[in-house]
Order: sequence, then structure tokens, then C-alpha cells
Amino acid sequence: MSLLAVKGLGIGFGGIRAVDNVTFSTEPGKIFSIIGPNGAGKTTLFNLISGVYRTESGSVTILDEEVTRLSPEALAARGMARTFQNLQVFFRMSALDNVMVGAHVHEAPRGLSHLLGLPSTARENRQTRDEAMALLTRLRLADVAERTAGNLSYGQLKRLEIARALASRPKILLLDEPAAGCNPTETAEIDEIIVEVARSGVGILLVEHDMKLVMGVSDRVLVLTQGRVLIEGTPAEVANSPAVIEAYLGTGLPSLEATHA
Amino acid sequence: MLAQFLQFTMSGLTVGAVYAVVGLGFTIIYNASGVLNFAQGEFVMIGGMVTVFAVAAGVPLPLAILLAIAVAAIVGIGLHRLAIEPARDASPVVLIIITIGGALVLRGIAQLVFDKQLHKLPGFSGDTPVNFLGASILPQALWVLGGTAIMVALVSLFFAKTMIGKAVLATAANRLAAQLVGVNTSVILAISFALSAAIGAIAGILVTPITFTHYEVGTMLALKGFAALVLGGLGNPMGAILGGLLLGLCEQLSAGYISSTYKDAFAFIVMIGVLLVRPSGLLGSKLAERV
Amino acid sequence: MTPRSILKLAALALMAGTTLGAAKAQDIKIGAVLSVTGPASFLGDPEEKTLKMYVEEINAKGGIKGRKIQLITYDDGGDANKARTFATRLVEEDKVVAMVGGTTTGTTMSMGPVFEDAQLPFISLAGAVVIVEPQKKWVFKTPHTDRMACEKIFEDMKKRNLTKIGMISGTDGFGKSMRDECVKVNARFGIEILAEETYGPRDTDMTPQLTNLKGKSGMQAVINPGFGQGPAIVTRNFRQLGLTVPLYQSHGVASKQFIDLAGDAANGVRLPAAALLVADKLPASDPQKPVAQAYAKKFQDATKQPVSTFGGHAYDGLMILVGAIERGGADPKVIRDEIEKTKGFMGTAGIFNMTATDHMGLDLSAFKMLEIKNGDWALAE
Amino acid sequence: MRGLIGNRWAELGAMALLIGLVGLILPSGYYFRVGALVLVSAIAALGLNLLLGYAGQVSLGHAGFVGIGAYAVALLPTYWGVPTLLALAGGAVFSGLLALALGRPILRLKGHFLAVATLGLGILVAMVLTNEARITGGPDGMPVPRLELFGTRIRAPETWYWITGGVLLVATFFAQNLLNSSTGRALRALHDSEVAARAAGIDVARIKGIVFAVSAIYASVSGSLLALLNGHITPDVASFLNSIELVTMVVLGGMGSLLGSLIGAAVLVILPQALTIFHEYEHLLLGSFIILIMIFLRDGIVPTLRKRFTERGS
Repeated sequence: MSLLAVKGLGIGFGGIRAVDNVTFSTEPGKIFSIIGPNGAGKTTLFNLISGVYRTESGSVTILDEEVTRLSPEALAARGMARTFQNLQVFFRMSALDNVMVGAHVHEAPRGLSHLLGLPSTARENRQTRDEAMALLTRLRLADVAERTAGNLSYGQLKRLEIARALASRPKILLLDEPAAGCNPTETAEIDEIIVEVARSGVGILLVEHDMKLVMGVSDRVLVLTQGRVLIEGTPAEVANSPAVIEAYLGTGLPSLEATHA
Repeated sequence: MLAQFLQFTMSGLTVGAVYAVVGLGFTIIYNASGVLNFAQGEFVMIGGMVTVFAVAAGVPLPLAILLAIAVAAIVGIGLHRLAIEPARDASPVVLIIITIGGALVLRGIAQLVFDKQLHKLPGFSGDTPVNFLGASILPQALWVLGGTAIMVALVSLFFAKTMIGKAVLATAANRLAAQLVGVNTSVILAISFALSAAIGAIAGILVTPITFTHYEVGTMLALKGFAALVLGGLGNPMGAILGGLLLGLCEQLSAGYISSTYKDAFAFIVMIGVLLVRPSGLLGSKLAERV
Repeated sequence: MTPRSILKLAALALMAGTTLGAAKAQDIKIGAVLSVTGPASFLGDPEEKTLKMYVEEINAKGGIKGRKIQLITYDDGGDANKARTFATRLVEEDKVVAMVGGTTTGTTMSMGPVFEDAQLPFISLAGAVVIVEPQKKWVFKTPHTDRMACEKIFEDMKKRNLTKIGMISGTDGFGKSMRDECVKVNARFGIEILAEETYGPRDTDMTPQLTNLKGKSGMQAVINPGFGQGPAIVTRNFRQLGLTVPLYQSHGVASKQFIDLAGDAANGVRLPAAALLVADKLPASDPQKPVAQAYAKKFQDATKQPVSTFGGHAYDGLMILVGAIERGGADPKVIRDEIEKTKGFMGTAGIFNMTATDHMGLDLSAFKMLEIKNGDWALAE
Repeated sequence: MRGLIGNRWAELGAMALLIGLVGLILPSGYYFRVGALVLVSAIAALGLNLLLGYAGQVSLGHAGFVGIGAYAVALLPTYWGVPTLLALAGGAVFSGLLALALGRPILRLKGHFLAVATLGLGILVAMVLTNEARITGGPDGMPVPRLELFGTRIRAPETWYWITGGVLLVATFFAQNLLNSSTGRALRALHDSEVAARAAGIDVARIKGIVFAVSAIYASVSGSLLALLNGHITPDVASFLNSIELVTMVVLGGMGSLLGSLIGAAVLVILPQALTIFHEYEHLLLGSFIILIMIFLRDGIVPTLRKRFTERGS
């Protein structure tokens, strides 16, 4: 039984198959990376899996439970969490509040007792806050916990998104370019965090342009071009595949080692 | 039966044409600057009132009309310079509140400069109704419909063919990029306010012989024009026109066939219904969230 | 901002609002809350102008027994909630001895309790019967009631043998209230209402409603309770659709402005209104003639606007009040009693005879049935 | 977190102090009435602020709920002998349920589309109140039976000032509770990024429904108090212009600031009273003030001033 299984997934926009017949599966504690040139459909694939777009064909299962076309919030309740390529941080809230929002699925939906400020709410707030602080500490954001997210640096925001995703205690974590725009030190930090999270048993699905990062941490790598799977295998297998080299050169990219901002 | 239907329809189209033009005015400013200008109805008022008072002062009608359009355009530029431009980076809802303040100011000035009475203009081609398949139609209604059509055509041409029109579109698409290619975006925004004001004024002049004018007519028109704009799809000029005509038709057909007491209610129910089926309006493009 | 500075600001703002309260002690303060702007502005505007004009005149002539009148006016914009605040302000801050105002029935009804509580006389300028029925100790009114207007119209219809009619009314306070009164009294005159339509106060085209009325067979006349732009548009649409049955308007259009707006379409329209509109056409023997003529001339000279009965009601209210003060002095209780004793006062609306049970004091004879002929008022009787 | 708690009591304390001190210096019934009107409007503005300022959802129809609350305390006691306080609660519950029922479909709309849908909603309420004259008295309105507490009829503006002040403080307390809970975090989150909020497991439709209902209840309570304070009510309370006025109060005082709602209400209620000395220049000046405040205090009065003070402080 795989953690996340994707079978024949596809969607089209105006006649173009943005994602076409993609199949793969991931295991707990493993890092599964998806790479490919710009416009290959990586983010679209993420949006399909996480329920932001509605799948046209194929299926997604989590631990053999059919979750195709479920809403993002329903998927979150089933243990999926994700980050976004273009920073979807709650900019007007403090860093701590951002992470506390991440714990939403574990909080009781009791609007009335929230309004009345019953002791249960205070207890819940305390627990969520403690957990969120622990995560902020883990991601070296403890000293900016009370700051408004809008005032944080880019690298901090990238880590904040990961902290928020982790706050839901996910079984499977989707990371969309977590190191994009980060300097080498920050990239190394994120690298370390990903490995650490995976080691705690979370299955990780990673989209990343930084080849050094991908090749260094991944258990398996899937190459996507024009919405289709080109090859799937271990980092070594993929790096040595002539098809991959050709695909990348074909799109005018200088080399596999290229990093993108 | 047909005569009755035609009568209701003509009534709806005439009423709707004003909503449509107000909606079009909204769209021009919205597209260029992202501001929803709730003082749009006041331009209609200025058009009507200035013409009425100029004619009363002995100015010939054609000259009075030109004067009214010019006054409205200047007021439009003034509104932009004095109220919108200083708050350029404010959030959309703050800008809306500013335009509501602007509407209050314009109404306040109108009540001082003019008066608080109702006024009318004579029909441009007399007030004798013409018979069309049993429905009786005022010649001025044809002026309103024709005028609206011509304005829509001219506005489309302006955007498609003239340098200034293209510059407005460029500014709307990307202000920074437009500046980089040498467009003076501040001037462009002023132009779009002036254009929008002029269009509103023309509408005000055309309908005054039918609907009369008054220093407070703007409030209701802004409300209906905004509804028309959203019904048609925000940002699409043709959508605003379609939305306005539909809203007018809805009101007058409900008044004729269902209940005159609740006609506005039916119009709003239809509108909410349309929005639930098409959340971006009739001609609005579907906005996908980029993540 | 500290709470303290907010407090200061608020106190300052409040104080700024009361500086006008500073007046000489011997002045007689009269309040007026009117709908000078908003949907009823064409009533409130001439009312305010009339009050100011006449207070000025009275003061120029030395005031009331040597005491000047200080008129304090507020604009409620037609909003009942604002009206009540201003009423409280007149009572508590400005310390007026009486009030002439209340342009609409809604604002009047909302202000009434303030003056009842404060025990100050309040002469309303609004039309509906509910203002004086049930009677309130401190509240009076000067315009004819809408029920009287209905009665006058139905009386005229009966004379002309028009028994099956259609009604189209505005959904504003005036139109709605008069419509309700008409529906109560029509049976008494043997008149049957075949069909009813309505329109909103800001509507600009009533052809659908009138097309439906036109389609009713056997309709002999149409009555249009309403004020503002609505009746003028109804009248024009009425002619546009080629309706030929008699059209009756209400006293809500008793202003030359209606004829100006409706143009040729107004010819043939009948309406009940005060003699003020036809001052010049009254026979010389009519005792109302000099009063009506004088008011009409003064108003038109001062404002350059056509005279309306609305301003006339304000004149009547002010003069009744002034008369009461002249007779008994400026004590509110005495003023109230004196207003109630008003007898044979010749106003623009007719002869007022107030009693302990009648706080309006006009009878049906004060109403004239007018017909518009060649763009001018004419007596129909 | 201590910051938030500190802010919380500071905000509530500032409000209580303001209400209390102003109440002590007000010289007459008229001032108390104006004060009570400020507080009543602030209750509705506070609710709208939860929706508009925190959750970022526009409503141009909130006066409709004010109207429902106002007519609940007028109609229920008049026709069915319902005790006034029960009628007030009834109006609030009805408003809340109506908001929940209508909120589901309508709140799927975004931005200006939501604005128009709520606008229609408000207009529908106003229209029913105007046209069903047989029970509502139509445009001329109807009298509201006075509130009786412990055998005495409450009518003095002073008493109303303290009652509405108390209600406002309770309303603020509840609003703070809500904001400081997972529901509150969720509604602020969906303002910034709906897609991220959903990915975090937030049922956006449900949260929007809750905050819409809460804000409707606030508006309804405010309407009930207004009706009881006035003793006579007309459909004007539900008018489009009053909806706009509520939005203006929120934006002027500061979106996302509860204290701002009180300040915004104070400005829009007191300013017209102060401007009466300028007679016909009143509207011109009111409009100019609104424009100037928005240009110079762009984030609203309270947030902008708070920012300036803290910047100078640090």
C-alpha cells in the first residue's frame, strides 16, 4: 500500500494537455522529486493532486483511499499539506499566527464557543501556540514569531510556509520549489529540513529546480516534459538518461546543473 | 400582445441605456486605474444640470451641450487630480470611499451652484410619440438609444485606433511597463477620467428630456450602473452595456408582467441568480487563481 | 492617539456644534427641522425659504411685541433618525419654545414623541392623517390631510359620473399614505378601483404600468397619488400612450414646477389644491385672495422660483404660531393653548379653526378642485 | 502572544474608558443621544469590520440586517405581544440564520461580485419593509413599543447611552474572543490567501458563513437598539445609503481595528452634527473631510495613528 498513488492523471487547458496520463506513487519517509523544464506541468500536477484544480481523468489515492477531486480542505483533513511556488503566506498575520493556522485541522470547529471565549478555546489556543512555537524554533524563526509576516525576508517566508505545512502534522507533504530564490546557505538549510522531516516518516513530494538539492536528497526522481512522464528512477538513473539530457538541451537549458531564480 | 411587449421592451431599453452608459463610464476608469468611481452618477447629473442652466441663461442648445460636456470633463480631471491621485497607492476599498466622498462634494457644490428643484429639457425632436407596431415611442427614446450606440462605437474606436486609446490600454495592463515605453501614465489617467465624465454627461443630456434632472439623481444611477457593470462582467465595456440593458429590461418587464411594486426586487433576484451561475458576470473572463 | 486626546477632539466637535446656541436671552427661539435635501427636498426647500423670509420680515418690523424671533433650522435629509436627533437638539440644546417643521410624515412621526415629552408645541408641515389622528396634545399640522384629498377627488369624480377607476401611486411616504386613505374612502363615494399599479420614487418610466391600466376595460379615470418627479412622468407617459380618460393628480404636485415638467401633457389634469395656486383668479370678494396673492408674490420675488403650496404650509404654520405668541406670550404651555384657540385664521391653505379636538382646523371647503388649462391653473368648479 | 493579550485588554480598556469618561462629561440629553447613536452605529460597524476588515469580504447590504433587527422589536411586541428583549433576540437569530442560508451561495462570489449580491440583498429587505405597509406602516414607519426593564420604561437618552455602551463592550469582547480562536485565525487567513487557507484545511465556505452570520447578528442587535432608542422606525434604516455609511465607518476608522469601528462611527455621527453651523455647505464639507481623512490616514484613523506612534516610540 503506497502512501500517495497517482494513476493516469490529466487535465487540459484550451486544447493543450497540461498534464497527461501521469502515474507514480510515493512511500512514507521517502523523498519523491519531480523535475522538468519550465512549463512542463509540474505546478499544475501539484495543483491537481492537492485539489486546487479539478482532475479531468485519472485518480489519486492516499493509503488506498480514493481522494480524486476532493477539495483542498478535505485533502488536508486526510493528511496532505503543501507549500506554494509563489508564496501564499498570510502576510497581515504574525509568523506565529501563520503557523497556528496550519494546525487548523486539529482544532475543533466550534464557532459559538469561540465567540463566547469558553475555557476550551483558551486551552486549544495554548496547545496550538506551543506546537507552533516549537515548529518556529525548529525552522529558526522563533525570534521573529511576533513579527508581521509581511515584514519577513524571502528566505524566512520560505521557511515559514514549510513550518505552516508541518503544523498540520501531515502524512504527505508537497513542496513546490522550496529553495527557489534562496542563496546557497538558505538552500542548504532547507535541504537539511527536508531530510529531517522525511526521516520522521512523512512522505515528501518535491518540485525543485535546484538540481544539486534534488539529486542530493531524493529517493526517486520523476522527469516531466510537456505534461508527460519522461522517465522515473533513482537520481543516478535519471542523471545518466540520454533522454533527459536531450529533453533539457532541447528546451535550450544549458545543463542539468543549472539553477533557477 | 405584441404591442404590449414592444412597449415594455422599449421602456426597458431606454431605462437600461442610461445604466449601460453609467456602467461604461465605470469600466473606462476601472480599466485604466483599477478605481471603481462611485461619483460616476454625478457626471450624469452635471451633464443635465449644466445644459439646463445654460439654456435657461440663453445659451443655444448645441453650445450648452458642448459646455456641459466640457464642464463634466474638467470636473472628472479635477476629481482625479485632487482626490484619487494623492491616494494612488491606497487599497481599492479606500479609493471607493474616496469616490463616495467625491460624490458628496459634487452634490454639495451642485446644490449651491444650481438649486434643489427638478429640471427638464425639451425633446430634441419634439415630444410627439411615434407609433411602432402598436407601441408608442417618444422620439427622445430613439435619441437615447442611438446616442448610446454611437458612444459605444466611438469608445471602441478610440481604444482600438488612436494612440491615446492604446496608451490607456497599455497603462491599464501594466502601469510600470507603460511608463518605461514613455507613456505619461498620469496624463493617461486624467484622460480616462475626462472621457468617462464626458460620456456620463452626454448620457445625462440625452435622458433629461425624458427623466428630468435634479442635483441628487447621481446616487441611484451610480448604484444601478455599478450593478450593470458587475452583471455584465467587470472590466469588459461590452459587458457593461449588456448588463445595463438587461437590468433595465428586467425592471420594466417585471413592472409590466409581474408586479410593479417588486420590480426592482425581481431585477436584483435575476442578477443574483446570474452571478451564482456565472460568478464573473455575463461577459467576464473566468479568473483562475495563479498558485 | 491617546484616549484623552480623542476625548478632547470629540468634546471640541460637540462644542463646535453648539456655538450657534448662544443667543440673546430675550429672543424667542423657534425651531425647524426640515428635509431641505434628500428625496423630499422640493418640499423642504420652499418651506425653509418661506420660514427664513418671514422671520426676517417680522424681525425687521420689530419682532413680536418687541422681541425678535430666532429661527433655528436643521436639515434632516428626509431621514427620520436624523430628524429625531435634531428634534432632541432643538429641545435640549437650543431650548426652543416651539417648532414649525417636519417635512414628511415619517420625520414628523419620529419627532413627535420628543416634543410630547418636552411639552413643546410642534406644528407639522406633513400631510398624513396619522399625525393628528389619534390626536396628540402638543402636535398640530397645517396641510390638508391626504384623506381630504381623496375625498375631494372622489367627490369630483362622482359629479362627473366616473365610477370605475385605476390607481397608480408612488411607493414614497406621500404616495403610499394617500393611496391607503383613498382605498379606505372610495366605497363611500360609490367608486370602484379596478386596478392598482405602483412606481418607485426614483423611477423614470412608467409606461409598463400605464399600459396595463390602459388594458383594463371600463376604466373611466385614473388617479395618481404621489409627489416629486413621479407624477410628472406619469402624466407624460399617460399622454404618450394615448390614454384619454381623465387623470387626477394629488395636492402633492401643487406647484408650477409640475406643469413645467409635464409640459403640454399636463393640460386637462385635475387636482385638489389650496387656493394659493390660483390666487389671481379668485373673485375679488374671496377673503383668501389678498393673503394668497401676497404670499405668492413675496415668495416668487425673493426666490425667483414658482410658488408652491408646500412653502404655503410653512407660512401658515409660522403665522399660527406667531399669532399664538402675540396673544399669550412665549411660554410653551400658553402657546399650545393659544394655537388650539386659533379661530378664523386666513392662511394660504384656507381658513383655520383649531379646536381641542381638531389640531388641523381645515375643512374640505379649503380645497379647490383645479384643472390645468393651457399650461396654467384654473378653477374647475 | 503576550502582545496580543496585552493589545486585547488595552483595546477593551481604551473603549471602556472612552465611553465612561465621555459619559461623565456629556452635558445634556441631546449629547447623550448623539453618544448613544455613535455607540449603536459602532456595534454594527464592529460586526461589519469582522467581515470586511478581517475576513476581507465586502457587504453593501448590511443595513438590511439593521432593518430586520429594528423591525423585530417593533413588529413582534406590537402584533404578537412578544417581550421586547425576546424580540431583540428573535431578530438577531433570524438575521443570523438568514445570513447563514444566503451566505452559502452568495459568499462564493468574490470582491465586487459579492458587493453587488449583498447590495441586492439589502435592497430586497428595504423593499419589503417599505411595501408591506399593512404591517410595517410603509415609508412613514411605525412606533416602537418602549423597552421595559424592572418595571420602568427606558426612554432617557442617558440610560440608553450606558446601555448601548455596555452592549458595545460585550460585543467587542465577543469579537476579540472570536478573533483569538481558530475560527478567527481562519477568517483572517482567508483574507490574505484563500488557496493557502484551504490547503491548511480551512473550510472557507463555512468560515465565511459564520463571520457573515456573526456580522449580521451584530447589525441586527444594533438595529433593535436604534429602534428602541428612537421609539419610531422607518424603512430608511435599511436603505442602501446606510449600508454605505456602515462601510465608510469601518474604512474610515480602520479595517481590522475594533477600536477603529468606534472611532469611525463617532466621526460619521458627530461630524454632521458639528457641520450644521455651515448650513448648505454641510454636504460639501462632509465629503471633503472623508476624502482628506482617507488621503492622509490611508489605513484608517486608528491603524495609521497607531503606526505613527509606535514608529516614533521605537
